[in-house]
This record gives sequence, structure tokens and C-alpha cells, in this order.
Amino acid sequence: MDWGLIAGNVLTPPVLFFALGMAATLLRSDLEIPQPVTRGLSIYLLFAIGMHGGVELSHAGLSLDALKPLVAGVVASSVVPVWTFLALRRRLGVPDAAAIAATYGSISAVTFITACSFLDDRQVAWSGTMVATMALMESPAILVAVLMARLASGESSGSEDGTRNGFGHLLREAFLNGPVFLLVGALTIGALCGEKGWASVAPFAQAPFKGVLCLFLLDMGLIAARRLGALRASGGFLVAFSVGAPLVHAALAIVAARLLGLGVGDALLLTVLCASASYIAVPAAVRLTLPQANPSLFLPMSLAMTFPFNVALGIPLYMAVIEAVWGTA
Amino acid sequence: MDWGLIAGNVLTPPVLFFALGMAATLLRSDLEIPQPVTRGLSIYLLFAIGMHGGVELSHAGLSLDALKPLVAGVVASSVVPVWTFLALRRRLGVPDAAAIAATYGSISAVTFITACSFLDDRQVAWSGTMVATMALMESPAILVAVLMARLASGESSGSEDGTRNGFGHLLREAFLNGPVFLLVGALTIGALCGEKGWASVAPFAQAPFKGVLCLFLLDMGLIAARRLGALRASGGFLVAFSVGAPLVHAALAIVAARLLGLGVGDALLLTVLCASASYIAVPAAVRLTLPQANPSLFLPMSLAMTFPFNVALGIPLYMAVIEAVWGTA
Amino acid sequence: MDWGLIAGNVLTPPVLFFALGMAATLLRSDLEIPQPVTRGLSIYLLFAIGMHGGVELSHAGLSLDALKPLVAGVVASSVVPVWTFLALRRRLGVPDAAAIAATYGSISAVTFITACSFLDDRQVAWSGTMVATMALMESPAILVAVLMARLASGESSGSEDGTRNGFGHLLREAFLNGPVFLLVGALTIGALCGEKGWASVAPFAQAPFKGVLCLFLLDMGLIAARRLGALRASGGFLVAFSVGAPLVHAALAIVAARLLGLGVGDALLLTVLCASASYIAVPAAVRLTLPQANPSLFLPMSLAMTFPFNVALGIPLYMAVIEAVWGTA
Amino acid sequence: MIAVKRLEIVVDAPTSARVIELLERNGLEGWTLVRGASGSGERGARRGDDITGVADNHIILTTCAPDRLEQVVADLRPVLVRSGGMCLVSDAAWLRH
Amino acid sequence: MIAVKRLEIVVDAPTSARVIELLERNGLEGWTLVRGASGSGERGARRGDDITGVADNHIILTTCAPDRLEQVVADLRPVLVRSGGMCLVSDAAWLRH
Amino acid sequence: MIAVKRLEIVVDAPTSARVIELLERNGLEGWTLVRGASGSGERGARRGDDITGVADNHIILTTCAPDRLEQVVADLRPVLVRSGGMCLVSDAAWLRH
Ligand SMILES: Nc1ncnc2c1ncn2[C@@H]1O[C@H](COP(=O)(O)O)[C@@H](O)[C@H]1O
Ligand SMILES: Nc1ncnc2c1ncn2[C@@H]1O[C@H](COP(=O)(O)O)[C@@H](O)[C@H]1O
Ligand SMILES: Nc1ncnc2c1ncn2[C@@H]1O[C@H](COP(=O)(O)O)[C@@H](O)[C@H]1O
Ligand code: NA
Ligand code: NA
Ligand code: NA
Repeated sequence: MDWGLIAGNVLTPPVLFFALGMAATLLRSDLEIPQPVTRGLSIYLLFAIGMHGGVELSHAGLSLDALKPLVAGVVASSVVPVWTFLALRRRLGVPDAAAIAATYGSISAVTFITACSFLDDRQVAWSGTMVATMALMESPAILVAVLMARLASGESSGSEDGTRNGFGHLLREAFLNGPVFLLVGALTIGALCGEKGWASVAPFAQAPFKGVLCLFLLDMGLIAARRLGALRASGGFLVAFSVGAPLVHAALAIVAARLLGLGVGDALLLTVLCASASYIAVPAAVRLTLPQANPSLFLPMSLAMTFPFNVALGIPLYMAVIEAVWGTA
Repeated sequence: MDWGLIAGNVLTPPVLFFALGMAATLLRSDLEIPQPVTRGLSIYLLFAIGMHGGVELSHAGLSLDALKPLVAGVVASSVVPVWTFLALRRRLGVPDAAAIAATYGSISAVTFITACSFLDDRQVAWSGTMVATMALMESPAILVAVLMARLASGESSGSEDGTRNGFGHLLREAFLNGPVFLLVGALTIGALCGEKGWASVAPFAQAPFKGVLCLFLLDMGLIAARRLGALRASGGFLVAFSVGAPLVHAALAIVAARLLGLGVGDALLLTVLCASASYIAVPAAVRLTLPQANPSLFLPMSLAMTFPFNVALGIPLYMAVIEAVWGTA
Repeated sequence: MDWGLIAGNVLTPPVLFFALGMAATLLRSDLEIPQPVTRGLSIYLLFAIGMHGGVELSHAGLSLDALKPLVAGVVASSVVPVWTFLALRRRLGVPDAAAIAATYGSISAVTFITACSFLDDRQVAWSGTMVATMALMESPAILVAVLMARLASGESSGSEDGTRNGFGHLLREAFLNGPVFLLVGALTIGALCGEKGWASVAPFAQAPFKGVLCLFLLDMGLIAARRLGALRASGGFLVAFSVGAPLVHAALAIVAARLLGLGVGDALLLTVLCASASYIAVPAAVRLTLPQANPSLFLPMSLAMTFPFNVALGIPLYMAVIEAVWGTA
Repeated sequence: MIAVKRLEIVVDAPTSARVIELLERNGLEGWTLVRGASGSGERGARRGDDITGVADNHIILTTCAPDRLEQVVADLRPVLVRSGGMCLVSDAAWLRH
Repeated sequence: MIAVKRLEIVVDAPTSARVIELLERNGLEGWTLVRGASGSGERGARRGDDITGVADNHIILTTCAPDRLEQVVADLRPVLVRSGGMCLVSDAAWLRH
Repeated sequence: MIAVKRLEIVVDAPTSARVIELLERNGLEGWTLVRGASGSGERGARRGDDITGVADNHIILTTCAPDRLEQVVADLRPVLVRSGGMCLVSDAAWLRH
């Protein structure tokens, strides 16, 4: 394993700003980024990555090869919640197990983005299809997890308090969820407008991207560290899960990527998608579809453990493994 | 008429993001841009377009030719509210008729900006005076409309509730209105600092401009669609008015531009200014000068009908007509 | 004295936007920038100046020469509060005197940034150490001023209302204060990542910097002018102090810079640091460590008098003096 | 001025749209909504810092005629049970235009 | 603690500056203002999403001595009639420094 | 519904963390916080516009059992004396999940 690679990944501005944010909260600095700014930055990132992926797609077209990671991703994000739910069900109630299952089945766009800049720094190519894969992996896990929860609790789709929680409502939460909608929309617009449209927005969507990512990760560090307390309170099992699950999912993803014959760049991205856990799209959807689930469990797990683990250690680790396997083949 | 041109205009990122925003609201996605971000984006756009116009002005100087569109614009925005008020007065009360008259006499900076990028995409030249024209067209309509309302209702300038609504107050609302003040200020600063000042701010004010416009229009789409319900409730007459008025005003503006001998670019911009309706500067001024006017009428008309109509169809339509007329002359 | 230089400094976009902001408030325009946007802009500026300084530091290394301004700065910001406190104590109560002493001992990052762009415009070189100097000058004044206040009032470090105000707490407010922490953090990250890290964030942190500064100063103008009333109420002595103190401190700083043999650029920056007064880091720290101090005194003094004085007149004035002295030597 | 019951409801962002529907189904057409609040209760902290605003608290202020209170409260209770939050009821006099 | 009348006034953004002038003319120097609220009333929805903030609701919280209430309310009423909004009055005990 | 005392505390941003600690030391685990308010009082204007948010007002809404009120108020008073602000106490009925 290449420890220099890990150090090299840790010593990049995005990762260091994430660490700075965590440090600020842990040292009880009053550094704070106003929430509308946070939300503005996240909208920018989804807009930019969507447009970028879209224009890449418009170059590549949708060949059969391009479909491989798409299908693999959708399958992964449908299957992961099943086993995760069954595994967690032994220790947790139905709503919490389902919420965590949805979280780990879905993906983290920011981890993905960090992995993309990791690849760009090393000049390893990756394809626009991976952005489409990311977009398609956001929602299925929510659907599957909620259905598992309903099966497990034998709940009907009606509800005594007169609120809507039928299947149509569930589909809407899964697919029309703000972040998912924006990402898919920007991807489509990027693909429709092609190179010409991209040229007009690139000075906004591409040039400052890494700098914005630094500020956003600074903020993520602040936010993640505020949740460490809740995570500690939730006990060792969940902490172990939030590091164990990415490792298991990454291993399976690497095998799948190898079998599908993906290139090194796309293999890393698929691995990162499977290994990452959602903290933007899923929590929003889960609050509405599984309101009894405790947000002090699933949010800190993905945000305060899995996310930093993947960003600082996971990405270079997966890369080292992939390079070793692909190189020797 | 060149339908390809219309399609070409619709398939640009700004217009598509506007459509995406409308779609999000109509499909009941929870996509939402926090209001401080919206306001920050609009401040950026006014700042950038003002600086840009100012530096263009400093190049051109204020020749007699440059005065033509300025005068035409001010006349248009003073006359439009008169006939509009008289026409609407038959169906609506005095305050509502006056508020709508002010709205359609004034201009929409975002429609103007979209037309500028439309021209830039086609490499059609336009002059900095048009930005000054836009700035000067913001306020007169407010003044005229409020005076019409006072004449019509025989109201004195005093007020029983002890609040200020004399003429000085009215002038302040018309000319010191936040967006108007920023635009005029940035224009002046741009003209004062010239090329050297512009060079220092251009990487912020110019390079990312189109990308920011996309995000802003996404938001405008969200906001506009939320007002469609109120518009529908206001009945067919006002809906028809909000498409008919731009067409009539555009036709008159094209004739005027032709008589004044403007170039194609400036002719389109003058047309768009006359055809557009305000939803930033005027609503703010109207709330204070005509508080009895119902904001669920004038705001949805300009924002949810006239604005999208102009952006998606009006601009290429006016351009096709102008090119036909100018070409055959 | 070079009046052309002063005019040249006044006619730059940043200074003119500051004036525009003041004008807006004084003319009672309703122009307003939402607070989260203000805070976002200030976070951007601290991030960018920190990264920039850090990478400059990584080029220069920490030679003995580089230590000179660092030491001079720390000494200045420890000594200034002592004499300031003693001088103000004759007219004001202990908490107010201490708060103003902390304000004038510390520095204004935005004045510093404006001076940097002033130097860049004139192509005068300055070194990254000055950013480190700025960062180190933020905190000592807070510490010294609070200690003076405690000595003067014979207060123990305990408190009857059960709140923490011991020495550790004071240290935290001085050094872990949000803006200080961000600046020092970005500086460190910039130094760690060096040229490679800087290249990846420069399109965000450098290219749009001046434009963002314009918008921020527009906002500072709005905010400063709102405080002129409170300043007027505080009487002629404090108004005189808020112009006199920068002049005195600048004169001393110029002497020190000369003795230390600094270059023209670094001499100007050291002068500006000494002459400027804090309105970001110190007010926050002072609210917690000297809660009895009246924020309607120290904030308007630094923000509505010293800051505009330095930005519009001070910087070119100090530069003229420095050039005269350095030139004749 | 009219004697009314003043209701002040705190729920999280995703629930507030439901509460407003519920109020309007009860004929309460006048309400005011403050977003972006944080807070703490039996279900832990709502820090008001998350990226989508989903864990923000919303405060809904409304009034109802004293004789309608019982029905409104009966409708509200299951929403609060399901999603957390609280409602404070007090007496007030209402000044309208 | 002192017995006071608690006033909670909801008006739109452009009107709130007038309300505060009015309060200060009545000698009420203490008030708190929350911006950026949305709401709904007889004059339709105020969505709190418009670009200049002009249709936002502002909430003004203030207190007055019980015997001054009548005058304050008399002054407020025409403003509410003209620009919409409402005021809730209730009893409270006031703890000051 | 339970009869409670409703407390509405206005203090500046740096003080609000202390107030919340104080509430929690008094066993009041439920509270709601609204940031970014402006206001005016005896210590001058808090405009809610400063760059770090340090002069913003925060509004803290909480409830306590009537018999605990005295202690809470006694704890609050010195904080308000030191840093400014106010607390309004009124009667309310509390609806919980
Ligand atoms: N006693 C209370 N006073 C004020 N706000 C409360 C109280 N109890 C709960 N809340 C608010 O309601 C939200 C949800 O409460 P809970 O469902 O108990 O976690 C909290 O985050 C608080 O904002
Ligand atoms: N009963 C009420 N309770 C709470 N807020 C109200 C009520 N009635 C009106 N409002 C607020 O006052 C604003 C203006 O009301 P109106 O003038 O009736 O449209 C609304 O947008 C609401 O925010
Ligand atoms: N009577 C009052 N009603 C509402 N808010 C008040 C009142 N008095 C003071 N405040 C708030 O408390 C803050 C501090 O008050 P003070 O310590 O008196 O300057 C002010 O900025 C107001 O926001
Ligand atoms: Na995953
Ligand atoms: Na027009
Ligand atoms: Na200083």
C-alpha cells in the first residue's frame, strides 16, 4: 500500500479544510458558516457536477459500455439496503434500521466530487457516465429501504393522521427530492446543450470548482464535528458499522468493476459511490417517509464517520488496491 | 419566421434552467433556493451588468446618437403606463390598474440580460448606452402610474395615518429604490473607472456571468411557478394582457427603433425593454406608494407570464422580425 | 504630497463602491445586502487572503528577515492597547476604554486587503510574511486590553453569574475567534500545500478577488453609514480619536519599518496594519470578554470613521510619505 | 380587538407544510411562518445547520376562535406524535385591519 | 418582574420601518424584529421568496405599559388597514436587567 | 395539554449559548432558538447587520413548570444585567407528542 499516496491525498486543500472545520468545532472556536451560504454552496456543487457530467455524456453518447456502470450502480444501490437492513434489524428498531439502510445504499455526491478531483490531480481519466451513475444511485435505496420497513412492520400504506404516505408519495420523495432533481436536471441540460452550452457556463461551473469545494468541506467539517457527540452516544456498534460498511461495499465494488472491465478511473468512482453514504438527499427523504427514525443515528454515522473516512483514507486506499489489481492483471 | 432560431434560443442553458425551475415547482419537488442566495445572485447581476454598461459607455462617450435610445426609452416608459392604466381601469380598481401600469411601463433587468447573452451568442454588437437606457427606464413608469392613480382617485398627497406619502417620498421610492440605485451606481462607477477598473473586476463580473445567470433563472423558475396559481385565479383577461402587452409594446418599439436608425443589436434591446415588465424594482416601490394594490395580480403577471414568454419566445421572435425588416431595408 | 495619487486611489472600484454604499444609506435608499451574503463574502475574503499569504510564505520560507515584521507587528499590537487604554481612561469607563484599546491595537483585514490591491495596481512587490503578520496581530491586543481592564478594576477572574470568564476562556476568545481561526487556518493550509495546492484554488481565490472586494465594500459602506448616527452621538473626542490614532500609529510604524529596513510594499502594509482598527474579530471577542463595553462606541469608531479614512485617504497618504522617505534615503 | 387563542407550533421543516395544510383544512387561513430555527427536545438536537435545511425547525404562529381550539388540537396531536415538535396555546386579543 | 402588554405585530417588510417609527413615537424604545417570515392572510400569500424581500413578513415584538395600550393600538390600526397584517396582544411579565 | 410558563428570552448572539447552558442546568431540555433578529433597547440598536453576527439578537423560546419559574428567573437575571436583553414570561398550555 502506498502511504505516500495517502499522505498526498490528505495534504490537498479540500481535505485539509475539512480537517480545519472539524478542528474549529472540536476546539470550540465560534467559526460558523451561515446556513444559507452552506445551501448555496451545495446548490452550486450539484449544478456544476451535473452540467459537467452532462456534457461528458454528450461527448460519449450512450454506448453499451457506458451502460455497464449504470446498471451495476443501480443494482448495488438496490441490494445494499436489503442486506444492511437485515443486518441492522437485529440491534435496532425497524425505522432506524431502514433509515441507515437507505443512507448506505445511496451515495454521497461530495465524496464522489472529491474522488473526481483526486483523479484529475493524478491525470487519470474517468467518464461522464459515472456522473449519470451517481445520479441514478441516489434514489433506489430510499425506495427499497422504505419498502423493507413496510414489509417488516406489516404497515399498510394508509395513515391515521391523514397525511399522505402512499406509494406515489414515496416515489416523489425518492425521485423529486431537491438535490436529486437538481442533479438530474443539470445533467440533462448539460447533455442537451453539449459543448457549446458548457463553454458558456464553464468559467462559473468549472474554473472555481475546487476552491468552492474547499469552502464547502470546511463547512462540512464544522457540521460533522458537531455531530460527533451524538455518534458517540449511539454506541460502538454503529461506529464500527460506519467504517466497516464502506470497506465491505468497496471490496465488492472493486470486484464488480474488475468483472465489468472498467478503466481505473471509473473503477475508483464506482467503488467510491458504493462505499459512500448519503447525507444530503436521503435524510430529507427519510424525514418524510420514515419520520420515526432517529436523525441522531443515521446522520452522524454518514456525515461524521463514513464521509471523513472515505475522503481522507478511503479514496487513496481504494485507489491503491485498484492500481495493484489492474496493474497485475 | 425562423423556428430554428426559437428552438436555438430555447435550448440554451439559461432558458433550460428556467424551465427546470418551473418543472420542479409544478412536479412538487422540494427544490428550494434560500432567499438570501436569491438576493445575493440578483445583487451580483445588477452589479455586473451595471459595471459592464458603464465601461462600454466610457468607450462610446455620450454622442447625439447615443442619446436617441435613451430618450426613446424614457418616453416609452412614461407613455406606456398612461394607456395601460386607462385600458385596465375599465376592469380593475384604481390601485391595481396603476400598479400593473407601473409594472409594464418599467423594465425587467433579467430579460434584458438574457437578450444581451442572446446577442453575444450570435455575435451581434450592441452598445453600452442600452444599459444606461435600461437604468433610466426603471423609474419613470412608477412616477407616472402613481400620479395617474392620484388624479383618478382625487387623493391629496397627505395621509390620515401619519405616514409619509408626499411627492418627495414618491420620488425617493422611484429613484432610490435598492435595485435602481445599485444599477445606476455601478453604471456610474464603471464609466468613471473605465477600462482599467473593468479589467480588475472582469474575472468576477464577466467570466462567470452566464453561469450565475443559469442559477438565477433556475430560481426564477421556481418562484414564477409558485405564482401560477394566483395568476390563474386572477382570470383570463389579465393572462391575455400579460402576453398581449409585450407584443404590442414590442411592435411599437421596433417601429421606433427603425425610425431612429438603431442597429440590429440595439433595436432588439430597446424592443425587449419595452416588451418586458418589472418584477424587481417596481413591486418594491409599489408596495410603498400604492399599498392597496394587490400583489397577487401584478407580480404573477410579470413574473409568471410576461417574463417566461419574453425569455423563451419573445426574444427570438422580435429578433426574427427585426432581422427581416432591417435586412430588406 | 501627491494629490493625484490620492485621487487615483479614490477612483478605484473598491473605494467607489464603499462610497456608493455610504451614499445609499445616507440618501435613505432601501438598498440592503442580506446578512448571510455579507458573512459569506467575508469568509471568502479571509479564505482567499489566507491561502494567498500561505503560498507566498511557502515560497519565501521563514528567514530572519521575514521575522522582522512579524515581531514588529506583535509588539505594536501589544503596546498600542496599553497607551490607548491609559489615554482613553481619563474620559471613559474601564470597559469602554479597554474595548476601544483592543479595537485599535488589533487590525482590519479588509483595510489590509485594500492596501494589497493598491500595491498590486502600482506593481509594488510585497511579501507573504505580511499576511502572517496580519494574522498574528489580530489577537494580542484583545488579551492585553482585557488584562488592563482587569488590573484597572481589580476584578478577580471568577464571576458571580456562573459564566466562564477565566484566563483560558479569554485565550480562547482571542485566538479561536472565528475570523482569526479561519485566517490562520487558511494561511497554514496555503503554506502546507504550496504552489500545487494554490494552482487548484487560485481560479476561485485569486481571479475574482477584486470583484468580490467591491461588493463587500459596497456592503461595508451601507453598514458603516448606518452607524454614523451612533458615532455622532458619542461626541467629538471619540471622532477625533478615530482619525488621530491611525495617524499617530502610522507615523510610528513608518519609523519602525524604516529602522527595520523593510521594502516599500511591506512598509506600507505594516503601516496600514498599525493604523487600522478591527471591526470583525475584536467586536466578537469583546462582547464576550468585556460585555459591559458599549458596542455603539467602539464599532462605529472603527467602522464608520477609521476604516473609510484609511481606505480613501490613509493608504495613499502613507504611501506618499513612505515613498518620499525611502526615495531620499 | 377580538379574543382569540394564539397557537405557536414548532415542527421540523418537512412537517410544516403538513401542519399548514391541516390548519387550512380547519379554516384557519391566517398564519405566519418563521424558518431556520434551531432547537432541542426529547428527540435530540435540531441544530439548524444541515445542508438541505431538512432538520431546521419552523415556527408557525396562528390564531383561532376559542371554540375551534379543541378540534385543531385534536388534529395536530397525531402529527406531533409522528414527527416531534410542540404547540403552545395562550390567550390573546387580535387586532385586524 | 413587571406586568406588561406583549405586542406581536406582523406586517410586510416595507411597512415594518413605519411601525417601528410609530412605536418610538409612542415612547416604546424596546423592540425586537424578526425578518424573512412568510405567511398567509386575507390579502393572499406572502411566500417569503421574492427577489428583493419586499413581500417578506416581519414580526415585531414589543411591550408596553397596560395603560398605554389603547393609544398604541389606535395608532397601529390605520397602518394595518392600509398595508395589511395583524397584531396580537397578550399579558406578560417582563424581566429586565 | 399542560399548564406551563412560556419564556421568551432576547439576548445577543454571544450570550445565547450561555442562556441555553443555564436552561439546561435548570433541567429545561426543550427550547427553540431563532437567530438573526435585530432590535433596540436601553443599550442602543442591534441592527442585525454586522459582519460576524455578533450583534444579532437571538430569541429563545422555552417552557417551564410554574413552580420552577422562580429559580430560572433568578438565574437569568444576572446574565441579562451583564449582557443586556430581556425575558417575557406568560401563561400557556403545552401540547406535546
Ligand atoms: N418546551 C419546549 N419549548 C420550546 N421549544 C420546544 C420545547 N420542546 C420542544 N421544542 C421544540 O420542538 C422541537 C422538537 O421537539 P422534540 O420532538 O421534543 O424533539 C425541538 O427541536 C424544539 O425546537
Ligand atoms: N391569524 C393570523 N395568525 C398569524 N398570522 C397572521 C394572521 N392573519 C394574518 N397574519 C399574517 O399577516 C400577514 C398579512 O395578513 P393579511 O393582511 O390578512 O393578508 C399574513 O401574511 C400573515 O403572515
Ligand atoms: N420591551 C422590549 N420588547 C421587545 N424586545 C426588547 C425589549 N427591550 C429590549 N428588547 C430586546 O433586547 C435587546 C437588548 O435590550 P437592551 O439590553 O435593553 O439594549 C434589544 O436589542 C431588543 O431586541
Ligand atoms: Na453507497
Ligand atoms: Na416595459
Ligand atoms: Na491597529
